[in-house]
Amino acid sequence: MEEDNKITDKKVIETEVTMGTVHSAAIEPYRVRLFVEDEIVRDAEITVGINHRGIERIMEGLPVEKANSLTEKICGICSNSHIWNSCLVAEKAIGIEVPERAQYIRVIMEELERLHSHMLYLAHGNEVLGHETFAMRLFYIRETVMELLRIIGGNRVQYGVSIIGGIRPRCELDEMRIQKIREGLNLIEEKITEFADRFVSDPMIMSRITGVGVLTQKQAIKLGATGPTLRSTGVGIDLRSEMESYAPFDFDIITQNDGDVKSNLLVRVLEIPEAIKIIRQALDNLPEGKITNRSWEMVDAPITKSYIEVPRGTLYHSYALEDGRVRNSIIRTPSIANIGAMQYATIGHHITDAQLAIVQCDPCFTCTDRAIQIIKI
Amino acid sequence: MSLKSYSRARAVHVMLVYTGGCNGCDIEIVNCIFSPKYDAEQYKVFLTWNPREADVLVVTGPVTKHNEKPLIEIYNAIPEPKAVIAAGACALMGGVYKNIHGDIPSEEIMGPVENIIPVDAKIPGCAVRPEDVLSGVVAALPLLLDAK
Amino acid sequence: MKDLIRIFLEGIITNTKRILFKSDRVTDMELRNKILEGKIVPTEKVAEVSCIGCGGCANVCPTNAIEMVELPEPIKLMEGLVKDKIPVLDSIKCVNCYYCHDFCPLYALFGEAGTIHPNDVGIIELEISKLLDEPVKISEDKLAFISQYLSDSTILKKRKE
Amino acid sequence: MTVINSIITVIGTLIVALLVSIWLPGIERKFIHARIQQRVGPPISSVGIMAPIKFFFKQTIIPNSPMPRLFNTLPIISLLSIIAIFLIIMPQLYIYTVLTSIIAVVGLLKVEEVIYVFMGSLSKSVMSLKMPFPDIVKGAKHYNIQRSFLEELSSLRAFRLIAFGSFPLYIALFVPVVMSKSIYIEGIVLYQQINGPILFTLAGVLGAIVFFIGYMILLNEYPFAILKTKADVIEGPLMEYAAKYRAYLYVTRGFLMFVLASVFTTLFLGIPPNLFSWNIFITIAVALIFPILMAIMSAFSPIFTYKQFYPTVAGFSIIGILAIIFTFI
Ligand code: SF4
Ligand code: SF4
Ligand code: SF4
Ligand code: SF4
Ligand code: SF4
Ligand code: SF4
Ligand code: SF4
Repeated sequence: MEEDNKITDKKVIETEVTMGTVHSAAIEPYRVRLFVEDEIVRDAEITVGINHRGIERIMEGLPVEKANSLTEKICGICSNSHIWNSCLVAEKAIGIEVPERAQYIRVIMEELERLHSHMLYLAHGNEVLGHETFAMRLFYIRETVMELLRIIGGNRVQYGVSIIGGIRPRCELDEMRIQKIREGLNLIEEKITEFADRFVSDPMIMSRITGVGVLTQKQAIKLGATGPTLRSTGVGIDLRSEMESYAPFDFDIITQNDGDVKSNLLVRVLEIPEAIKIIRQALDNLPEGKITNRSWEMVDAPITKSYIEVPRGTLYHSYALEDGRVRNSIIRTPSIANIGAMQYATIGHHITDAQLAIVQCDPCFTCTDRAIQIIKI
Repeated sequence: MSLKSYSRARAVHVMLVYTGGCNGCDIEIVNCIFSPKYDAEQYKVFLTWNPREADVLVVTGPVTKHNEKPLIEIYNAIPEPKAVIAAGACALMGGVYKNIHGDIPSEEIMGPVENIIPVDAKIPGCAVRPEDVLSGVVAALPLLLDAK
Repeated sequence: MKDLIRIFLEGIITNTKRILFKSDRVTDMELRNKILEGKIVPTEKVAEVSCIGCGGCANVCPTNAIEMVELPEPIKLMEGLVKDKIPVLDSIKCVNCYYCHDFCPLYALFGEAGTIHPNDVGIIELEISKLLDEPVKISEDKLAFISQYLSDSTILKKRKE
Repeated sequence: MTVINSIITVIGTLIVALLVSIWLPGIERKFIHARIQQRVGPPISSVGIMAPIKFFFKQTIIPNSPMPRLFNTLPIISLLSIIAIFLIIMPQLYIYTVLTSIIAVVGLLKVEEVIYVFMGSLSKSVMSLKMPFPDIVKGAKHYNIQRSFLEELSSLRAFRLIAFGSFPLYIALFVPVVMSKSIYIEGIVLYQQINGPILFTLAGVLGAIVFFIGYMILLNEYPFAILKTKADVIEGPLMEYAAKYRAYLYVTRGFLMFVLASVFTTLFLGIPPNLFSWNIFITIAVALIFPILMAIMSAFSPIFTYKQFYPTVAGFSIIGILAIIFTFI
């Protein structure tokens, strides 16, 4: 197979360079072993599991409401995504109808989260590139999104919006909040366009990111990549187009064709206006009515699954219900699907670029470390 | 004020160790340093990734099993005088992972941070607010100065 | 190439301005002053006016972060309901599990925003007396759920002792 | 000029140079980086002055190194070699003609570079392989393989920088030599006193540009900081230094900025550093302008890997060679 040519003979590899668990490029605890030959990476191994907190097990046996608010703590970037998806599981299992207004507000939260996640990604990418100035600018633009999230949820991270049957009443969007979101969106749109303009015409950055960390379409599919990482190779799969909650909205699926760092960055840059578009539509057509459906009875249910598209890929939650308690909880997060892609993307590059190639796949391992066996040190 | 304490107050190197929380606290702290809105450097606080350079260790997360030893090693690598700031509910209490429902003993979480290394200052929140982190770091300075 | 020159020239102008005149500075100076003066205050966690002082939140909190503090003067909310304590939340102990919010009767029974929240409780406008006058419709299993929570927490506490 | 007088001048100049140089990192950070990044930034004394003083008062630890003593002396050697460069270019020392040649400057700069190689190979930091983690397990992909510390990696890079990275700087140093046809600093200065500064010729301008790039590479500033990129080697060779040895590193860096700038004024403007001459202000001005330009460059460029590094270095080396050719026109 031609793609596999990238992985060279084991004999060539001279040394191993290990990074992590605490490292400046990673920030999060994970371990990267790079097998190098003259500073060129020939093979890579990413070890996760350092972050393992046993969330699925803590969820086991908890009443479903409590288990759901626990899922939020899986991750501080996708916190809305996790709680939303695990509420969806319960709603599907019990057959609860969610008021339309609540669905809209969930989508708004999700898209705001996408905005901040993508900007964080871009900022982190720039930081690893060594471009402190751009990283800082992106963090500043992101600050507007964080402020919006705080206005709605009362907290900048972990806002606890979704609850089974709708959203918590404190997160209701009143006129003032809607107004603020609109203003914030205008600001973000203006700033991000300006930034994107500047970014793509910088020759030094472009020379660093083009052709680095290339993932072919075939490999991406084979390695099970998901989300923007997959879309950057030209595969137009975005679960949002199939999700019921997104049915009322009109948006484009962004793809790029090269699968390198540049494509990855561009997919995120271009998804930002799409997310803004969705939020605007949602605000314009926000239906009136209740935000929580409180008339439902708890029933026992077999294992129920739910997939949603979160900023970094496809998120899967499933559990069964027994006496109102959670059983057999399983969560599969986008980052775990992308690890293969990360390892593959590093191959053939200089070590500094290899780190960039890992970062291009949006590594965030807090959610990844669940299903891994603990080894005693 | 002696030159010693004066110089210590004018340049504080902070190292961030992330021990397995949810990314929330972590990113908020990085935010304090990288977002020009908060700009930690104006309070003479500098980010470093090298324990030999650090004065203050900011720990987030509940300290998972695999992170216990690295954390201790890093703490030991910091030359005296040093201070430890635990940031976020996870670092203070083990977070929801350890203490929620209290009756599930956790084999995965070795925290809170206090159980592993001495903590000098605590910043509550989930996630911590950047302004709390900054005022926490600014308030921890006298502690640094008094040491030795 | 044309783009590049444009960006280069623009960059020179804006950045010279930035370097010489500190223009475009985005640091929050108000926040800076507050931090330097040590005036950063935590957000409100309890909406004291709307809280009915039932103590449910303190009971349900897994880390005992909530303490019910006596009010100097008890407030009579309605016939047979006097509010003499309000909760105070200790942020250092709180693990942000939202149990207190989700247990608060105003949320659990009436579906309104709960009057306690580990983060920012926000502005809560509730006519307590009106709300309490309303007949409460609540399903059996939800009641069971709430009561189970209460007892669960007591069991926990006993075990600790 | 009596001997006493000379000694006072030399020591005085040295002290003034040190005093000025400790402000340079702060100026770079506060006035350039922070303002470009639209924030307030640290007080200017923090980075260059207070940080070293603070480190001086920290507990001295034994570094993780096979040869801790040698490892800890390296920053001192590096500082001394830079002071030596500074002494060489001062007019009071021109009497020792053989020592005060360009060759000596080049040699001492090489010492500075070689020290990084040693630093890297002697450092065994906890941030690297020493990090406790059981990731070598049965069934791992590559089992018996030599494991390298991050610092070793940076020491390798330092070696490469010696081999090719500092080329531009040395080529630029030889522009004045060829022009004045003298390898002695005295000869170069004299030539410029008669014929005007070399900087104001075409070759001089090109040489100055190349010198500047060489200056950035030698100082390991972004984008040329491959030796200590945060993205992989964190701080590279400097990782294990703590307490007062780290303070020396901080001072050395500031002083190196000043010394390189005064090498520039000596060679390209014909103004050697001398405290008791008005020209000292030109030296100081150049010492300020260089870091400022460097800071602007570094604020807007990502870090280079070899892919960008080789062409940049090659390109500037060619310009340098062109400059040398132009000297004959
Ligand atoms: S280990 Fe992976 S495949 Fe297995 S249950 Fe967990 S997420 Fe699913
Ligand atoms: S992929 Fe996982 S760690 Fe990353 S942002 Fe989403 S939930 Fe968080
Ligand atoms: S793998 Fe899943 S079920 Fe097992 S301990 Fe971890 S979180 Fe719990
Ligand atoms: S092989 Fe055994 S230990 Fe591993 S996942 Fe399967 S059942 Fe668990
Ligand atoms: S305290 Fe909260 S936000 Fe911080 S790491 Fe823990 S769960 Fe995440
Ligand atoms: S959120 Fe905090 S105060 Fe409320 S119940 Fe949980 S731990 Fe207690
Ligand atoms: S549960 Fe709600 S109403 Fe009762 S004391 Fe707590 S905050 Fe007040």
